[in-house]
Amino acid sequence: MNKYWKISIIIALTIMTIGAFYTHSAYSSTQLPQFHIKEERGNSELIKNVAISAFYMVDSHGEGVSIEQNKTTYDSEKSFFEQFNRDYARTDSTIKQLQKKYRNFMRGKLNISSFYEDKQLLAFADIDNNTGNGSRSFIFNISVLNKKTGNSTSFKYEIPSPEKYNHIYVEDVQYFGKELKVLTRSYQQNIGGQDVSKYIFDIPNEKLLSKEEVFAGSKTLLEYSLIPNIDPIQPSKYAVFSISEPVYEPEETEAPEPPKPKEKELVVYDLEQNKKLDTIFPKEIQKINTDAIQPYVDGSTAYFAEEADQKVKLTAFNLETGKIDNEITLPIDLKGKYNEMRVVVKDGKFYLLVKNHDMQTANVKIMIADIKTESIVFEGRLAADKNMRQSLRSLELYDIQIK
Amino acid sequence: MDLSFNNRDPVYLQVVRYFKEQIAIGDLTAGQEISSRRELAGLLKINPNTAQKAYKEMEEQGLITTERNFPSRITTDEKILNAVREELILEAVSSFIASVRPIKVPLDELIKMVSEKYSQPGE
Amino acid sequence: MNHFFKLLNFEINRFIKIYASLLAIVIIIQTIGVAVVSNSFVNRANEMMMENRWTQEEFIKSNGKMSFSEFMNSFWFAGPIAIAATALIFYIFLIWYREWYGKNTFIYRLLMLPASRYSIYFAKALAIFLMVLGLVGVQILVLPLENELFKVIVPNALREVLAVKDLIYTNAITMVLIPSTFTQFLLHYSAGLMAVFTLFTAILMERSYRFKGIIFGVLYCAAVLALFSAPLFIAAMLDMGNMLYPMEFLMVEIVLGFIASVCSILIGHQLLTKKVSV
Amino acid sequence: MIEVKNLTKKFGRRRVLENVSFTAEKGQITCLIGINGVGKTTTLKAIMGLTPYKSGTILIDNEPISKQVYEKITFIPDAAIMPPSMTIGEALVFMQDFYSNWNNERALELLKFFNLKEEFRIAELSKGNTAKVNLLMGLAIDVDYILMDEPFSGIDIFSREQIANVFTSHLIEDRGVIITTHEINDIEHLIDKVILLDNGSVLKEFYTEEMRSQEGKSVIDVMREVYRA
Repeated sequence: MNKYWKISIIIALTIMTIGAFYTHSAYSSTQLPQFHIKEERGNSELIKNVAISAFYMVDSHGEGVSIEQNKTTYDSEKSFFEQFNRDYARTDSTIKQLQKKYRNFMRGKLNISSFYEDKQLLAFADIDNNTGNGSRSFIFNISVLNKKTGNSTSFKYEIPSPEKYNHIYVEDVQYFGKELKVLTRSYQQNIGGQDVSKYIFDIPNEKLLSKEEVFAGSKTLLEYSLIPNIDPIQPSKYAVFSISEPVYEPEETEAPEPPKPKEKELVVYDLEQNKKLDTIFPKEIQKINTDAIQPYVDGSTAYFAEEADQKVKLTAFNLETGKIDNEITLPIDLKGKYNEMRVVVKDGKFYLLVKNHDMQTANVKIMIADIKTESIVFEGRLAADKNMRQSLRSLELYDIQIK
Repeated sequence: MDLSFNNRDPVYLQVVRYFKEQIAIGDLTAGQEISSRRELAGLLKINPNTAQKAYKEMEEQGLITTERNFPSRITTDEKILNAVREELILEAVSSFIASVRPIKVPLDELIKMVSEKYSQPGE
Repeated sequence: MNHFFKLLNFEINRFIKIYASLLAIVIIIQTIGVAVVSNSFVNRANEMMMENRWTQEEFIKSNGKMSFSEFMNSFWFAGPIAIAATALIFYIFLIWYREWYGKNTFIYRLLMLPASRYSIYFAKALAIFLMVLGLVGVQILVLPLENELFKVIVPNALREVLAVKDLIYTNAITMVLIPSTFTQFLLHYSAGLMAVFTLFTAILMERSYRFKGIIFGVLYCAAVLALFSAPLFIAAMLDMGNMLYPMEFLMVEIVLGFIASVCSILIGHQLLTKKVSV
Repeated sequence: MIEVKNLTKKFGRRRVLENVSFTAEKGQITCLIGINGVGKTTTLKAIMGLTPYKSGTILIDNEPISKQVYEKITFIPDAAIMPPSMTIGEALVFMQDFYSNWNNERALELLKFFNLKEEFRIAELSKGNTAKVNLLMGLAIDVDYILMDEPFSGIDIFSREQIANVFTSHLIEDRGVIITTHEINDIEHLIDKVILLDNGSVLKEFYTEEMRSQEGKSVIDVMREVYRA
C-alpha cells in the first residue's frame, strides 16, 4: 500500500472536496438574502400564487431569483435541468405549458405573439425573415392543430415583393370561423416607415384569402404599437393600437429620465369585422403615459394605469361602449428618488409591484386590488432576512407571475 | 583453460580432440569427474549445444560415461584410454612423416635426428 | 484491471513532482493575491478617508464595499489556474511523447508489458483526468480559506458578505470548473474526458503515420468537433433554430459525445495495438 | 519456436523487409547477421509487435503476439528503456510489479554478476552498464524467448566479455535466443544458427556446426561468399 500513497491522497482529496461541495455542507449554504412577502393587510391566500422574478446584484455578483410568499429560489439553487431549460430558451410559462401538452406541434415554435388557442384548436403563424446572403424572402409558416383529433395542417406562404421590406414580424394571430387572421408589422426597406397589415388565410384550403393594410404609414413615419393582450394567445376580437409620432431622444442624455408623455391617438380595430371602431377614448386616458406603465387589453376591456401624486390609478375602459367601467386608486408611499413599477391584470385582479429606493431607503410594496369591487384586497411588503435595505436595493424587478 | 578454436572445423570435434589430448598427457585420468556441459561451455566460451554435442560424441566413442543424474566421468576402460594415446601419437607421427617425406631424408638419418632433438629439453 | 491501477499509479508518480509544484503555485500565488488585493483596498480606503476627511460611511458611498470577487476576478486568482491548466493540457501531449523522445525510449517497456493496451491508454487518460480533478479539489479546499484570509485583512464594515458558493456561481472560471450542480459537473468533465480521448487519438495517429498522421490527427479533431456541434449547425443551416427541445438537444449531445469518445478509444486502441511504431 | 513467414514491411516507398522467413528454435541461439540498416532490428520489433508490417505471419509457439505471449517472450533493445529518473532498484520493483514471472533471485544474481548497484540511476549509466541493465531486465523474466538487439555494439571489451559469459551460463538455460549483430567475430562459437540478411531479404540460413562439418567453412567464409555474389 505504501507505494500508492500519492495517488491515494489525490483520490481522497478529490472525492472529499468535490463530494463536500455538492452535498450538504458549509459549501452549499448561501449568504444571499432570503426574501419573503410580509402581509400587511388583506387576504393572504391571494399572495400564494404570486411569484416575483428579479435579478439580485451585489458588486460583481448577480443572479436571477424567484421570490414567492415564503420561498426564495436563486438560479444557482435550481437543479441543472431547470437551469438548462431556462438558459437555452427564455420561454415564458404559457409556452412551457403548451409544450407539455402538445410536445410535437410546439417543436421549434417559440414566439408567443404567433400563437392562438381556443377550445378546438391551437394555431401558429410566424414569418421567416431571410435577408442574409443576397437573397431576400419573407415566408409565412402556418400550422394549425386540431386539439380534438390531434391532426395538424401546416403550410407556407411567401410574401410577394420582398425587396420592399426590411423586416416583418407577427403582432397577433386570431381565428374566426375558418379564417386565420394575422396582424403583421413590416418595416419599409428604404424609408424606414412601418406598415401594419392583416393577412387572412383560408385554413382548410391552405391559401391566402386577402391582405389588407390596417395602417399604411410609409409616408407619415408614425409609430403604431399594439397594446398587448393580458393573455396573448386567447381569442381576442379587438386590437388596440397606440399611434404616435416617434420621439427622437437627444443624444448624450445622462441619467435615465422618466419617459415623457407623447402625443398619441388610440385606435380600436375589430378583427372579426375587419374594420376600425369609432370608439373615442376620453382625454384622461389619451394622455396617460403608456411607456411608464404597460397598458393591457383583455377581451373588450382595456386597462390603463398611471402613477401620480403618490398614487397609482387603474382605469378599466370598455372598448365597445366607449365608457369607463371601473376605476381604482392605490396609494403608494414613495419616499425615495427612484421607482420601478410592474403591473399585471389577471382574473379581474390588479397586481401592482412597486420598488422605491435611494441611498437612505428601499422598499418593495405589493398590492392586489379587485377591479369589479374597486377595493384593495391585499397589501404587503417584501422583507429580507438580513441587510434589509441593501438587499432590497440590490433587487432588480423583472415581473410578477400569477400561477 | 586456454583453448582457441579454428573457425572452419566443427567446434564439437575440436572439443573432443582437446579432451583426447588431456587424456593422452594424463591431465585427465581414468574415472575422473569432468565438468558439466554448461560449465564446459562457459569455460571454453562455446555454445552449450556444441558442448552437448561434443559430450555425445565422446560418449559414443566411449571416452566418457554418464550415469543418470551423475556428472560424466572419464572412462575407466584402459583399452580405450590406451587407444586414445596411441591414436594421438599415431596421428602426430603420420603428420610428421607426411611433412618430412617430400625431403626424402634416409630413415636412419631421420631417426638419429629425431632422437637427438627429442632428448633436448626445453624446446 | 490490476495492471491498469498499477500503470495509473505509475503515471501519477512520474508527474507527481511537477504536479505538486503546480498545486503549490496555485496555493501560494492565490494566497499572496488575496493579501495584495485586500491590503491595497484597505490602504486605498485609509488614504482616501485621510485625504478627504471622510467617514467610513462616506467612503463606502463613493467607492462601495470590497467583495471577495474582486480577488476572484483578478489575475491573482485566474493566473495560477491558467498556468496549471496549460501545464496539464501540455501534459496530454507530453504523457505520450515523453515515451518516445529523450534518451530513454520507455515505450518499448510499456508496449511489452503483459498488460492490455487499453490499460496503457486508460492509465494515461485517467492520470490526466485525476490530476485535473485533484486541482479542482485543491481549489475548492483553499477558496474558503482564502475567503477567511480576506475577512481577516478587510474590516467588517468595508466588505460585502458573500458565501463561497455564491462567489463560485458568478465567477467565469469557477462556473466552468465547479458548476453549481453535480449534473453539470458531470457533463463538463465528461466533455473534458472526451477532449482528452480525442487528442490521444490524434497523437497516436501522428505516432503511427508520422507526418501524414499529423494531418489525420487534425482532421480527426475537426471531425469530432464537427460531430459534436452538428446539432447546432444542422439546425442553423436548415433554419429550424429550436426544433429540438433543450433536453432533447442535451440528449443528442450526450449521445454524440459518447459516440465520439467510444470511437476515439477504439481507434486509439487499434493504433496502439496494430499501427504504432517504436 | 518462433516462425517468421514472408514478413514484408515498407517504410514509405522503401521496402525495409521483403519476404523474410526463418525460424528460431527454443534452446538455440539464432543470430541475425547483416551490416547496419538491413532490417535486423526491424525484424525483432516486428516479432515483438512493436512495429506494424505490411504482410506476413509471425507466430510464437503457434500463437500471434498478444498480451499473454508477452509473458513468454521479451526484447532487449540496445538503448536504455527505463525512465531516466529511476534507480536500478526502482526499475526492478517496477518489473516485479508487472511481470508475474519475474525472477527476483536471478535479478539479484545478475546484479552481482554485472557489478551493478541498486542505487545507480538509469540516467547516469554508461553504455556498457545500460546494456547490462537491459540484459538483466530481460533475463530475470522467466520467458521462453529472448530477443537481443546488438548486445555487443559500442561496448568496452570487459563488458563484452561479461555479456558473452551470460550466453554460456545457466542464465540462458534452454531458452530460445535471437540476437542481432553486424560483427560475428566474438560470438562465432556462441551461436547455433545464422540468418544472413541483406537489403531486407534472407540470403542464407544455416547451422554453424553443420556448415563447418559439411563444407568446412566458417561463418565469415559464408558471409564473404554470399555478400560478394
